[in-house]
Amino acid sequence: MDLLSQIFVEPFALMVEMPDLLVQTLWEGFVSGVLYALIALGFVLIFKASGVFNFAQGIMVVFSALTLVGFYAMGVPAILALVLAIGVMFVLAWTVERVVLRPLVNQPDIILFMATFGLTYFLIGFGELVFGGEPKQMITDELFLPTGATEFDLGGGYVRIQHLDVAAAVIASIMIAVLGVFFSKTRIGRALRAVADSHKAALSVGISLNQIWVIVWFAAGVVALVTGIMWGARSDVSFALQIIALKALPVLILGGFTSIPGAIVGGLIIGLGEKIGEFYWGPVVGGGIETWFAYVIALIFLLFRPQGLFGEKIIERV
Amino acid sequence: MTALATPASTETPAPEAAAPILSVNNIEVIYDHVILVLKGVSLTVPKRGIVAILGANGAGKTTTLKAVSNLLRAERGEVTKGSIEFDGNRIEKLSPNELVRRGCIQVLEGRHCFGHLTIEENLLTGAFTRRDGNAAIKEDMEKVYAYFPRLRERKNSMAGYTSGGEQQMCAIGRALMSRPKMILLDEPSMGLAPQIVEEIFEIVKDLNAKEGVSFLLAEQNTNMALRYATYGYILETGRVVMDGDAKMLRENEDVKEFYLGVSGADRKSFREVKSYKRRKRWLA
Amino acid sequence: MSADHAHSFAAADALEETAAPAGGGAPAARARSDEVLLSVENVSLGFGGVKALTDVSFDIRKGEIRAIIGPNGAGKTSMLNCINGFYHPTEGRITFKGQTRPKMRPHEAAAGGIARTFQNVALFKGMSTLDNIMTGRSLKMRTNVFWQLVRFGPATREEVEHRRKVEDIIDFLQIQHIRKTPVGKLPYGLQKRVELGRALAMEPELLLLDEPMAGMNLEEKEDMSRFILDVNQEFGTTIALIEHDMGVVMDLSDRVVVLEYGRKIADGTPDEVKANQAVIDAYLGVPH
Amino acid sequence: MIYREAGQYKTSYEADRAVFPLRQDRIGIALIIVAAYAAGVFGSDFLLQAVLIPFLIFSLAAIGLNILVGYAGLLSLGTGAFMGVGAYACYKLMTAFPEVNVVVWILMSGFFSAAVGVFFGLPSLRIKGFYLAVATLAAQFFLQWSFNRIPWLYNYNISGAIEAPLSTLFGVPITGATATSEARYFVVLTLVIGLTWLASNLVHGRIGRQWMAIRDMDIAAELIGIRPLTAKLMAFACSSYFVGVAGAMMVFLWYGGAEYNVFNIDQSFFILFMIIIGGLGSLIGSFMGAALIFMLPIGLGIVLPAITEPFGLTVGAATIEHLRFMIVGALIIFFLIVEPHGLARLWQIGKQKLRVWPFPY
Amino acid sequence: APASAQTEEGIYVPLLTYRTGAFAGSGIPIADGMHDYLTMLNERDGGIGGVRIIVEECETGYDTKRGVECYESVRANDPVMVNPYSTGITLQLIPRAAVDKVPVLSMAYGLSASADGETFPWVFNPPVTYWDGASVFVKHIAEREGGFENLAGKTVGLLHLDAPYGREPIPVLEALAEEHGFELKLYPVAAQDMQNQGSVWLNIRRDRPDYIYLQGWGAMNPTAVREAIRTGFPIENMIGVWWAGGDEDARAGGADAAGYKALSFNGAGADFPVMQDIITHVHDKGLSQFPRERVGDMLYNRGIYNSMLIAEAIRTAQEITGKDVVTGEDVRRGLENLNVSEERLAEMGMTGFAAPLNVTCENHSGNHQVFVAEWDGEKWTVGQDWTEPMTDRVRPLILAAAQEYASANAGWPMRTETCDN
Ligand SMILES: Nc1ncnc2c1ncn2[C@@H]1O[C@H](COP(=O)(O)OP(=O)(O)OP(=O)(O)O)[C@@H](O)[C@H]1O
Ligand SMILES: Nc1ncnc2c1ncn2[C@@H]1O[C@H](COP(=O)(O)OP(=O)(O)OP(=O)(O)O)[C@@H](O)[C@H]1O
Ligand SMILES: [Mg+2]
Ligand SMILES: [Mg+2]
Repeated sequence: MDLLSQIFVEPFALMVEMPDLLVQTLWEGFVSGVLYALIALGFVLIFKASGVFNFAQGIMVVFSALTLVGFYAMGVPAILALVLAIGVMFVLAWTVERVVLRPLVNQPDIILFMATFGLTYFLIGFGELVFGGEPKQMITDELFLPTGATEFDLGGGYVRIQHLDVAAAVIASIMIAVLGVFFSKTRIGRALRAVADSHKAALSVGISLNQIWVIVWFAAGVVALVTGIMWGARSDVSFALQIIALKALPVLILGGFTSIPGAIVGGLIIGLGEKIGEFYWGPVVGGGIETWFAYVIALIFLLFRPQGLFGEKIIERV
Repeated sequence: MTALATPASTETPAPEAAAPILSVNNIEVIYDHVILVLKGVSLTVPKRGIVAILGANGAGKTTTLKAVSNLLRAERGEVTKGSIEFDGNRIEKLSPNELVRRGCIQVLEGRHCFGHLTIEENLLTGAFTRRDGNAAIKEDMEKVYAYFPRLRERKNSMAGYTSGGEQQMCAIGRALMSRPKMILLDEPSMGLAPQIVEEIFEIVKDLNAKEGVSFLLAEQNTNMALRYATYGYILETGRVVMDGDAKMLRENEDVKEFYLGVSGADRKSFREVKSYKRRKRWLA
Repeated sequence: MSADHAHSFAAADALEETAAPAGGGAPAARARSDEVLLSVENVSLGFGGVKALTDVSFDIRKGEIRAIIGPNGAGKTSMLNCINGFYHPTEGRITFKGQTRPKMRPHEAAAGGIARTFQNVALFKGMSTLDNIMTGRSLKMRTNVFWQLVRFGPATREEVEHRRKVEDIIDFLQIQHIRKTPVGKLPYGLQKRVELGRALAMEPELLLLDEPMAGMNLEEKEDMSRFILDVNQEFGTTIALIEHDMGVVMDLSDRVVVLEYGRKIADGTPDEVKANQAVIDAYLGVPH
Repeated sequence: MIYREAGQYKTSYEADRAVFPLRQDRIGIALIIVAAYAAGVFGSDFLLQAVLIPFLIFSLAAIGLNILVGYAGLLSLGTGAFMGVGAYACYKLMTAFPEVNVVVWILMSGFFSAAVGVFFGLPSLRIKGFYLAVATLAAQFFLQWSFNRIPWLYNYNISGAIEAPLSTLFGVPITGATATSEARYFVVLTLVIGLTWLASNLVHGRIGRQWMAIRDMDIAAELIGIRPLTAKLMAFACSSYFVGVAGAMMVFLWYGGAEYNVFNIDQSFFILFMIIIGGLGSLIGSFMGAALIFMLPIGLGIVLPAITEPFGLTVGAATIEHLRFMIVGALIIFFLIVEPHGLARLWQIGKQKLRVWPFPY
Repeated sequence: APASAQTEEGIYVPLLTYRTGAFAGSGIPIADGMHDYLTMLNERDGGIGGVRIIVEECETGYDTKRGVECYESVRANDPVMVNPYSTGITLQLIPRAAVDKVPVLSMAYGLSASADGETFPWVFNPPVTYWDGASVFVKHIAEREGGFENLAGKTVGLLHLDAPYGREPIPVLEALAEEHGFELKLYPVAAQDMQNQGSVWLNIRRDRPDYIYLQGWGAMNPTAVREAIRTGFPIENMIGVWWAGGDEDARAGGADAAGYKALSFNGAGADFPVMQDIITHVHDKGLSQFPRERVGDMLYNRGIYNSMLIAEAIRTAQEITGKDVVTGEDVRRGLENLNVSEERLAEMGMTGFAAPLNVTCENHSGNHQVFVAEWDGEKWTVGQDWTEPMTDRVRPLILAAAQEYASANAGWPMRTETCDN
């Protein structure tokens, strides 16, 4: 009985009692949702374009952020450091295409997945060799990112909104919108989907895989940089940050690996669901359910739509 | 190579210039570093020519076409010997993309449409390398729809769901969208209704005559192929065993027996075929 | 229905009608009866907006070779898919051996004795020819997991016994030399042959063949025809055949159904169908 | 022509279906097994404890995962957690019934992970490919959370860890702190050989063929009469069994104890990479992959300083580590490019070359 | 493991460290501190008792599997002790220590119960255990509230890594909560959510605890400090265990983090003679990988403290046995007779850097004192308010836990080692 009340009554009572916390929870859920969407976007881009599940996205987040901070630490002005970091991401994309993807064209997905694992290892070693393993501070102020918070009263409590979070949500949304338009409305976007379907056929119609891959990995690199800045500003830039890439997995699965809108909607559902679940129902089992709760949400959705919410339909035909 | 395989270009009545658009010289292809598949194949396609490669299953027709279009690398095969020239330039090192840009496109055997793209989007990907603006592309698309009305009906369906024949049309239409100078057609008639087969060959003839597109086609439907082609090569286990004018081939006894079937009154019914194998004379 | 005099066509494409006399050697030992093995009644199938089949009815008698022809996209493959439970008709019903099972799963159809080959070769690409054909025997293999694990006694005996059957099929189809080759590397024509072998290994009562001769040259088509006839005659297997090569269809089949845009437009012996104006318009084209 | 098969005719189907039809292969395997046992007698402690025991255990886990991914084509990222189920099940059994021999419990514990595996495999009927990974990821995170949060599983130990109590086989301690590496090595080796034999029987028989059929083309498999759900669940069960036993062996015969985070997602990836590098759908590949992924870093850790030292370069441990990461990463990519189908295929091609040697093909 | 490690005569001291991976941020300063102090002894004194110390690092990446691997590789060279630097690895090594005759020094981490020398003769966790730490935390808040009696009705949160390490203080805090009538709330943070603590902090906002005890590690700590500031939790009421007291942890909060507190048992800053020696003998000779300007960081100094214990144990072992080159068994005795008095601290140039320490056969952690350091926005300020843990509460818990450990592990060997003190 007690358990039932804990599950079915108390959470809702709490929502009504403390609306400020509800609003705060929703806001936090929204912000993390947007940030999850951002990570997922990096995956989606690459998956769409090459069918590669990019294990290295997490380390790319760290690597790009470290590059940015590293250049700044070398005395380069912040904005120039940002430009240089973007340049480094381009070089990375180009190298990956040359060294990893090109020789592995037309191989099964899982092989390419494995190759990105090799890439992860390499980047960890390389990143630590160049930048050292210590955590670094994100140059938040120097990049003109707002700090501080606004508070407003609500139902006897208050809701606190971080300016950084607002900025993160805005920047992430812009990023997602721009990339979404670019990849759905342009010739490249169509080619991208073609490549994801079949490398071989794409080659045969003269789609330049090389060029597409560089573009897409570069875009994913820029997304990683933005992700790195945002998450780095919330804690710090360290190699631990690569773990957050795991956060993208349920989002991807829920939204569908190939869909940019899917990444957004999936991110929001997971972000909100996870925060609400942890906050209101987590205490039932002693908290800390966030780690698997997202997967359970995703799994339930999948049982109804095996290709995720917006994923491409699985074609079954003989 | 046997004596029958003579250099083709000299004998071929080239419609225009003598310079061939494609010439393959003595190439050897190895898969997986160990499986030798082509053992010295040479062939020539004259400008504005239609050349057919004939041969049994596994003879290496597809491999030859892929060697030209440079798609072998994606299957862990490589051209280890010989040279390939397209339009006067060596092309073994070019990427498939560059080759399409230069006007040589392949229609893969077994359709290979982009399953998750609609038919129309599939056609548009064919125009990927083109830079001449949307209007021209649109115009060509209309042309493809005119060739294959069935595609227009299904243009908003995902290609993965369409029937085998529809996919075949889509693959051919897609290649046409790149405005090629030369098309490598691999088994275009496979899985198509007889009417459509005829239509496809009419299209080939049409494009060849009106737009000067050259064709290299690998085809099992020998009858059809030799009717439309100007020249033919016969491949057996990775070697050219015979080549010659289409007309000449059509009349060759062995070709008749093994590829064409005897037409007319002497034709045997499929019911009566007995299980016997006569050695092909060119293998002797 | 008279299959005793076969009609000859010059070739698939030419469709020249000749007055060639029927060759001798018509199969006499052919088991044929009027017993209906499978009947399709008013079947319709739709996918969202697309109607793949509309109100199609026909039947297949025990022991006959039944051809299904029609233009591309007419719904032939979809028809086969309905028969073996891969698609479920939106309307109408299919009765096999007197049983109607509306939501039958494909593996149940297989267990009931329906085997098939596919238009786009659907072999198990990573496995050898032998293993591919052996999978066709899964339904017939019975030893439990324990014996499978220790691979002694009954498991070995069973495996060898089935292996013998499979070797017979391999001999029959003359693919001994590619026994151990991974099928992914085989040329298209041989793949089709292996696929036929796999279907035969199931010892089906009804064999559905979806364009078994696409992409083959004459010689190979002849081989394939012979296999099909042998299967039909020696094992008494009923066959439903989709094929675009009219020569083959007209020579081999006992009766032909013609589909167009998902509707049945003709049904009858090859002669009848060939003479049917609707069929000529829709599919055969004007005979030259 | 070193690798000559001519003259070895197979006169019966029994002989032909043998796992190693060639005499050279059979001799080779026998030699390897003899050498493996000899290593237990002559090998140093370091070799046994830090190299061979873990290598064998990971090979077993890799075989288990290979059944699922390589043979049945079902992607799983939950290997770590399933190993954990085996380990915790074994721990509970062993502490609840200490009188039963631990080897029995190790073998039994696999059934628990098999059951859990089947449960999490249920969605596989509907969900495919990378999407299926979610079900296994849910398993991974949920189980890992349980190992951490359900104190009953670790007998309410304050440390939150499970420890292997002392137990013996034929009077020789094989678990617990006093067990020598030799004793544990022999147990591990014997178990791994036995289980590999079973796995090999399984994948070479009817069930294995059904899995491969499902993997290569599930629709066609169903159309020839294979029940997808049964075959897939069977794959989950068998795979999880091997993985679970490997997990139990890892804790009881190698580590001697473990915390929940030993069974984290990194462990899952680690095993997955072994089978990809080794060769999907190949038992020998599982061993090769385990060897490469597990031993490469160890080897480099020994080799790198030896290379740098003579040049008077005193490179710090950290730098060596970074280089090691870079080299391992680069080598993985290199191997994939050389042969995407894994070391097992490379091995086959090598044999093929030997067969036709001295001719190129 | 370089085979050359034993070619010259010396005392082999392997250090299991991590300079890579998710926890490198905390691992690097500690590794450098440990390394630099021992190097300094080699450079300044030619080692200990005239014998050089052979220092070898093995990278664990804070991963238990690789830690065990490291242990195996260093064990072949007869180490005099191991420093696992991870609770997970320590737990793996505890049963093996007695068998392999390699003492385990888990300085202020590992298994709290291993402070019981009777049950764990080969394991040492000086100078304090987590349980001691938690009791100091309670003492500290009681002091701030004006006495234990004022704790009644207060709410105390434990924000911890959701792992055995993070859960360590729970038994002590629960016992004290019951005794003093405050409410204990738990806030677990899973390892993969270390940098994603949003929901935990929502819970904290809901429950409004008066104090938070932070038992985190690695990237969890800076994130917690930032989140506290973000949610407006009074930062001065958050007190970290010593592993949550790194400079980077607090610096993440910027100026707003001023007032954040953490327990410590070693001094911060470079104003100790011993630090000057390290700068002269190690940094000036280019033998350190640690940035010169960061010498004095809390965790770097803690590494030094750890190495001081190593060195003192070896020195004590040499004294007891009269040998120069000592073995693992000797060093075990050295550890058991460790007595770092005020005079000895002065000799070592560590006056004020650490409190005196006395390890005994029964008590392997030594009940050293701890103080509460405070971040002033730039650096840790160190008062001299050394506090005794509540030994009377903690000790019985430790003994009980040790008993339980031994009984859970059937066949746990009884102590056979003799006691020297
Ligand atoms: N990827 C590959 N790896 C190894 N061998 C291959 C590969 N692709 C084709 N082969 C082999 O090369 C030979 C020639 O194959 P190819 O596909 O070129 O024949 P084809 O003449 O096109 O036959 P079909 O008429 O059946 O299409 C065959 O024996 C085939 O087994
Ligand atoms: N799963 C599906 N979803 C949507 N449309 C489908 C599906 N299956 C078949 N169709 C449509 O139904 C129609 C009939 O297809 P079917 O494959 O049966 O044709 P077919 O007669 O076999 O043609 P072909 O001779 O070209 O193989 C086609 O237009 C196809 O696009
Ligand atoms: Mg071909
Ligand atoms: Mg069809």
